[in-house]
Amino acid sequence: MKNLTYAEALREAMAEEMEKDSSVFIMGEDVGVFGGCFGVTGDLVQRFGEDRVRDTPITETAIVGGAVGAAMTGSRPIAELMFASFMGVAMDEVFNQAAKMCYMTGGQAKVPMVLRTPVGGGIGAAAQHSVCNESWVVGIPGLKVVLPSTPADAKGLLKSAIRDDNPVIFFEHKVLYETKGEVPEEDYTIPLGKADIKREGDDATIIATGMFVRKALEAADQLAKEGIELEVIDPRSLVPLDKETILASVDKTGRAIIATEETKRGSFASEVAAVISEEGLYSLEAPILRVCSEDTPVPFSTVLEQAYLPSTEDIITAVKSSL
Amino acid sequence: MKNLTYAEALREAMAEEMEKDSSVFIMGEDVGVFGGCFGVTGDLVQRFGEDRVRDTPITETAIVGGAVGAAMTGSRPIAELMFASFMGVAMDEVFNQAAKMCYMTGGQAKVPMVLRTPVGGGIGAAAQHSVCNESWVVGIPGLKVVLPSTPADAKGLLKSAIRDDNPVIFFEHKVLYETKGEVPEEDYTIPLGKADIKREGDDATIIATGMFVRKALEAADQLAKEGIELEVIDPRSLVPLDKETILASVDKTGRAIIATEETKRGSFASEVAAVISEEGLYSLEAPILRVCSEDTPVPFSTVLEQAYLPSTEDIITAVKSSL
Amino acid sequence: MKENKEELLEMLEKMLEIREFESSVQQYFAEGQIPGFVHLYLGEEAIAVGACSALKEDDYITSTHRGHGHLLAKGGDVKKMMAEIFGKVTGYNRGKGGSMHIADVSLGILGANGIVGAGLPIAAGSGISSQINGTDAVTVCFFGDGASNRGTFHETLNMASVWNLPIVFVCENNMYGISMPQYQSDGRKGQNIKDVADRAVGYGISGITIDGNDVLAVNEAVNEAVKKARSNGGPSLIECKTYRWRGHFEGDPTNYRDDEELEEWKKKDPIKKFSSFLLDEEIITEKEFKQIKDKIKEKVEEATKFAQESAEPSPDDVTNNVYFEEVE
Amino acid sequence: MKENKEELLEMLEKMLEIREFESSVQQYFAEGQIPGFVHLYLGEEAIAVGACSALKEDDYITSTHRGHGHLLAKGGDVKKMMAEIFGKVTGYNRGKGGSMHIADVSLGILGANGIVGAGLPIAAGSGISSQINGTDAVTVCFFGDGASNRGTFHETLNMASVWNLPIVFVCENNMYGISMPQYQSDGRKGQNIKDVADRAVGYGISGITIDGNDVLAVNEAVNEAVKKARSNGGPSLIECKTYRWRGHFEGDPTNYRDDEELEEWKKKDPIKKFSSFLLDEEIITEKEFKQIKDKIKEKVEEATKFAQESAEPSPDDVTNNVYFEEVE
Ligand SMILES: Cc1ncc(C[n+]2csc(CCOP(=O)(O)OP(=O)(O)O)c2C)c(N)n1
Ligand SMILES: Cc1ncc(C[n+]2csc(CCOP(=O)(O)OP(=O)(O)O)c2C)c(N)n1
Ligand SMILES: [Mg+2]
Ligand SMILES: [Mg+2]
Repeated sequence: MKNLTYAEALREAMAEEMEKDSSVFIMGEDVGVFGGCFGVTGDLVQRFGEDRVRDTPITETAIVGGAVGAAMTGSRPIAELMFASFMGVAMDEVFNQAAKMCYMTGGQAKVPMVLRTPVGGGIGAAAQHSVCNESWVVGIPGLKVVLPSTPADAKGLLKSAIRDDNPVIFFEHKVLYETKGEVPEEDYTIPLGKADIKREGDDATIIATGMFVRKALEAADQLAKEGIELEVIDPRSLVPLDKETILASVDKTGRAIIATEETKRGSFASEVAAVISEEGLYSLEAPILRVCSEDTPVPFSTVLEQAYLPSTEDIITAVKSSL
Repeated sequence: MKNLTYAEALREAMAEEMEKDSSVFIMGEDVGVFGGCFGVTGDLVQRFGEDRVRDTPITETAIVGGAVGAAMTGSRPIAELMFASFMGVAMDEVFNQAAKMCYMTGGQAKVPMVLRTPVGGGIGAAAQHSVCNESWVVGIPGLKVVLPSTPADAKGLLKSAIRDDNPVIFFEHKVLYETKGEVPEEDYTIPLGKADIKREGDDATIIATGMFVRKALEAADQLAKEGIELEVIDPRSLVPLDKETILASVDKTGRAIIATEETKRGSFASEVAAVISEEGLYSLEAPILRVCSEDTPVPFSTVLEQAYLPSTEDIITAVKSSL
Repeated sequence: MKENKEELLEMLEKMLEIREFESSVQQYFAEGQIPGFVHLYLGEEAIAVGACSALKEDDYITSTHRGHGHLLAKGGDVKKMMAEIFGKVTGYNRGKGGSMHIADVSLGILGANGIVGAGLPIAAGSGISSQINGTDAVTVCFFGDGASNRGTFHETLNMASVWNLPIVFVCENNMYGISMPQYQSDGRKGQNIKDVADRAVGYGISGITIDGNDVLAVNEAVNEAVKKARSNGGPSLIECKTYRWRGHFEGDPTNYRDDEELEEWKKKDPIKKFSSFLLDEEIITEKEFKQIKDKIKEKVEEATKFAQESAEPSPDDVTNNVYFEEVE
Repeated sequence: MKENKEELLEMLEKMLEIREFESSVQQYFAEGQIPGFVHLYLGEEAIAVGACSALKEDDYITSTHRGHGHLLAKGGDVKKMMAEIFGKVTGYNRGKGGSMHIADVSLGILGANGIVGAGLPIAAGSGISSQINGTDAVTVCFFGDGASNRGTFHETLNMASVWNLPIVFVCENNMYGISMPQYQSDGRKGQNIKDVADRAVGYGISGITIDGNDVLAVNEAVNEAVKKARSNGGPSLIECKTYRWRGHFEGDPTNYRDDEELEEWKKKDPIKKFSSFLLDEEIITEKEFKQIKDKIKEKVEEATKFAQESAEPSPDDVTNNVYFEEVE
C-alpha cells in the first residue's frame, strides 16, 4: 500500500492506462503545462507529450463532441471538464451523442470515452462552480456514472472507466482532491456497478456518495458512541447501481437514509429512494429520508454555503428521527 | 366553452397575452411564416409582426440566453425550442443563467421568461427528437416546470407562465397538439402549483403527466368495469409540485402508481416516489410503482417504440399488482 | 479531377442511385410505409458524390439529418439503408435509428445525425483519432448553411485549425434552413453574409465557394483539400451552393419560397448537367446512360423489396444495444 | 472623444479606483478574508473605463468572471461591491453571488458571470429588449479572447448582426485564457488568428483592433460604435489588446508565461500612459493627480472597512431569492 491523495491516485490511473494503451489520450482546458485547474493532470504532459495531453481552447462543446468522435474511431479519450457546472455547455454532446450513439446505430458504434469532471461546493466558488449535477446523467440511458469517495476507489474506478467500451461520466469531488488514503501498489481495477460497504451496522442504512461518505462515516462514529450502529454504503458507481447491496442492507436494518450533496429535488438520492420504495418497501420500518442540500443555487458566502450544505449533524438528526 | 385543439389553445394564450402586454414577444426557429414546426405559433406573425414573432437562425444557445437577457431588461420573452430534445444545446443558459440569475443577484434580477418546447415519442421521430426530459429541469432550483395534458390546462397554464416573474419551462406533448377539448370562453388562468384531480376514486392513486393522463384515464375506465376505482391526479406543474393533493390522495387510497413517459431511472416519477416515501410512507399499503418508458434511448421502428413506451395495459397491470 | 471514364461513370451512377433512392423514399413515405421524418437530398446529389469520390474507404464522413446522399456516396449499402428507413431489423441500425441516424461505422460513416450541427465536433474527434493513431485518414464533414450558425460550427473549425486536424468541412448551402433563408438583403435571414465560406477567415483556414451542382467542381475542390489534409496541411472549408428540390421534410408546405425559384434551380439539375457533359464529350452514349439508369432503378427496387419484406425487429430488442457488446 | 477636463478626470479617477480596488482585493484575498475565486483586472483598466465612459446610465453592460473593473466603470458602488466580494449581507447580492456574480440591475449592469462566454447571449437579450420596448439603450458586451472561442460568441454575433441589435462587443484580448495563449505562431494557441477582430467578417459587421491600454483610443472607438448602434446602425466588434498583470486567478503560479513578458507590459501601464498624457498636456497638475489618488485610496479603504464591518448573511437567508419577489 502507498499513501496517495485522491488527485494523485487519479493521475496514476491515467498514467498507467496511457502507458499500456497508446490510444488513450487526455484533452481539456489547461490540462497541459498548467497541470489542470485542480492539479489532477499534473506532469502528464511532460511524460506523454502535447499530442496525448491536449490543451484545448475554451470549447466544451467541441471537447465532449470531439471525444465522442475520437472514441468512435479507435481512440480512448479522457476528456476533462474543468467544473461539472459547465456540463450544460456540452449537454447535447453528452446526452444526444455520447449516450445514444451505440443504441441509435443498432450496436455498431462503440464510444469508449471518459468525461472527468469535479462536482461540489465547500470552497466558496458560488452558484456556477459548485454544483453536484449527478442527477442530470443518472437518468440518461447509455451512460455509466461514477463518483468515488477515496483515493483507492478513485484509481480503481478510473482505470475501469478508461477500459470500459461505453461513455462514463466520472465525477470527482473538489474537496476530496487533497484527501489522502491507502492505495494498493499493484495494478488493480474496481468494477463499475459494485457498491462498497464502508462500514457495517444493523440499525440503519446510509447510502452516501462522494464527500458524503466521509460525513456519513463521521456520523456513524458519533452514533456508535450512543450505541447506534450505522451501515454506510457507498454505491461508487451510480449507474449501473448495485441495487442488491442496497436492498439487502435496508432489509437488514429497516431504515434507509440517503445522503448526497445534490440539491434534494430530482436528485440521485430521489432515484435511490424510488428504487427502495418500489423494490424494498416491505423492508422499511420508517420513511426513507434524503439528506441533501437545500433546493437553491449554491450561495457564495461561507455562512450561507454552510447553511446550504447538509452537515454530519443533519445526518445524525435524520437517523435519529427514523429510529 | 369552445372546442379547441391543444395547439390552438396555446396559440390563444400567447395571442391574448401579447395583446395585453407589448413587452411579450416570441422567438424561435421557424415560428414566423412557417408557423412553427408543429403549427403552434400559426398566424401570430401575421397578427403581431416580425419584430414580436422572431424567426431565429439555428442557434438555441442564443435563443435561450437571449431570452434571459431580454427578460432581465423589461421584456417577457416566450422562447420556443423546436424539440425538448434540443435542450442540451442550451442547457447552460437554462441551468446557470435563467434558473440562477435571481438568486445569484440576491433577488435583484427578475427573469420572466417562458421556454416552450415539445416532449414525447409516439411519432417515429427516434432517439434525438422524442425525449421526455422533464427530470433535467425538475431538479434545478429557480425554475418552474409545467406540462399540461388538456387544451384548457394548456391555455390557462401558459397564461400564468407568461405572467410569472420567473423562468418557466413549459413542456408540451407532441401527440397532444391535435387533441381537442373544451376551453372556457372568458379570460382565465390556472395557477402554477395546483394539481388537478382528473378523476376521483378510492382504490389506488395514479399520478400521471402529459400524454399519460389520457392513458391513466383510459386505464381507469377499464378498471372501473371491474369495480376498481382509480384516482387520477395530474400535477400539471411539476415544480412547484402540489404535494398536498398527492399525499392526501395516497393517504386515502393507500396505493401510489406514477405514470409518465420519461425513462424510468432518475425521472420526475422517481422524485414523486421519493416524496411519497419520505412524507407519506405510513399511508402506503403497497410498493410505490413507476410506470415509465424503458431505460433506453427512443428507438425508431414503430414496433420498438411501442415496446419502449408504457401502455394503458402496463398501467392496469401495475394497479392490479399493487392491490 | 477524375479523368478516366470508369471513375466518371462511377460518379454518375452514384448520383443516379441517390436520385432513385430518394424518389423511392419520397413515394413510400407518401404511401405511409415509412414512419417518422424524412429529409430528402434530391437536387443536391453532386455534393455528396463529388466529395466522397475524393475519399478512400478508411476515410471518415460525418453527416446530417439529410444524410441518405452522403451515406450512399461513401459506399453505404442500398438495401441496409432502405431497410433502416423502413424500420426493419435488417437495416443498418436494426431498425433502431431510422432515416436520421443511419451509420456504417465499418465504412467510416459516423452517422447521420438528428441534431443540426452535431456532426462537426464528431468530425473533430475522428480528426484527432487520425493524429493519435498515426493514420492518414481524412474526415469529410458535411453540414448545412443553417448548421453554420450553431456554436458547434465555430468551436469545431477553431479546434480543427489550432490542431491542424485533417478535416474537410463541406457546407451544403441549399439556401434555406427549414424556412429561414441563408441570406437575403432584405428581411429574415440566417446570416448576414452571402457566402458561408467567408467565415473561414475567422479560423485562419482557407475557405472557398463553389457550384455545388457541378460534381466535377466539387470533386476537384474536395480532392485538393483532402490531399492537403492528408499531407498534414490542416483543414479547409468548402461551401457548395445548391438547392433542395423538396420541402425541408416530406410534408413541408414550403410556404416560405417561390415556385419560380425552384423551377430556376431545377434547370440547374446536377445530374442533367453532368450527364450532358458526359454525352457531349462522348464519354458515354445515350444507350449506356439508359442502361445505367435501368440498372440503378432495378437496384433500388430490389432494395425496396428487401426492406418491405424484411422482418420487423422483435419488441424484446428494445433493451439491447444500450451498452456496447463485442460481437464475435 | 472626451474633450473637457471634467470628463477626462472622471476617466482617470475610475481607472485609479479600479486599480486601488483590485489591489485591495488582492491583499485581502491573500490574507484569507475573501473566500472563493477572484480574478483581478489589474493592467486592463483602460478598457472598462474607456468603454463605459461612452455609455449613459440606462445603457447596459454584460460582464465576465473578471468583472470588477467593468462594474466600477459603469458606476457600481464601491462599498456594495466590496461587501459582496467579502460575502456580506450589505453586498450587492446580499452575499449570495460573490466576485463572479456581482450585478446592479438598476444601473444596467447585467452581472459578472462565472461561465466564460455566457454574457454574450444575455447581451443579445438586452439588445432585443431595446427593440421590443422601443428604447435607445445600447449594450456593451465585455468578453475575453478565450471566450471568443466559445459557441456563444458565434451565435450571439450572428444573431446581433441579422437583427441589427444595438450592441458593442468589446473583446478584451489579454493574450491568455488561463494558461492558453490567444495566438502564437508555434505551439499551443486558443486560435489560429492574430486578431480576434478578424472574426467580424464572418458576421458581416465591422471589426477593429485597438490598443486596449490607451483609454482615449478605447473611448473613441466605443463611442463611435455606440453612436452607430444607437442610431440603428447595428453591432460592432472592438478588440482591445491588453495584458493581465496578475495570474488568471489569485493563486495562479503563472508557470505558462515569462516574467519578461509581464515586465514589458507593465511598461505600458494604462494609468501611467493616461496620467502622463494629462500631465504632459497640463490638463492636470502633479498635485491634482496626487489629490485624486489620495481621495480614491480613502474611498476604497472606507469601502473595505464597510465590507469588513458588515454583518454576515443570516443562515436563514439561504432559501430566499430562489424565486423573484417584488420588493415595495
Ligand atoms: C440543434 C437543432 N436545432 C434545430 C433542429 C431542427 N432542424 C432540423 S433540420 C433544420 C434545418 C437545417 O438547416 P441546414 O443546416 O441548412 O440543413 P438543410 O436542412 O438545409 O439541409 C432544423 C432547424 C435540429 N434538428 N437540431
Ligand atoms: C464555459 C466555461 N469554461 C471554462 C471556464 C473556466 N475559466 C474561467 S476563466 C477562463 C479563461 C477565460 O479566458 P478569457 O476569456 O480570455 O478571459 P480572461 O480570464 O483572460 O480575462 C476559463 C477557462 C468557465 N468559467 N466557463
Ligand atoms: Mg440548408
Ligand atoms: Mg484572456
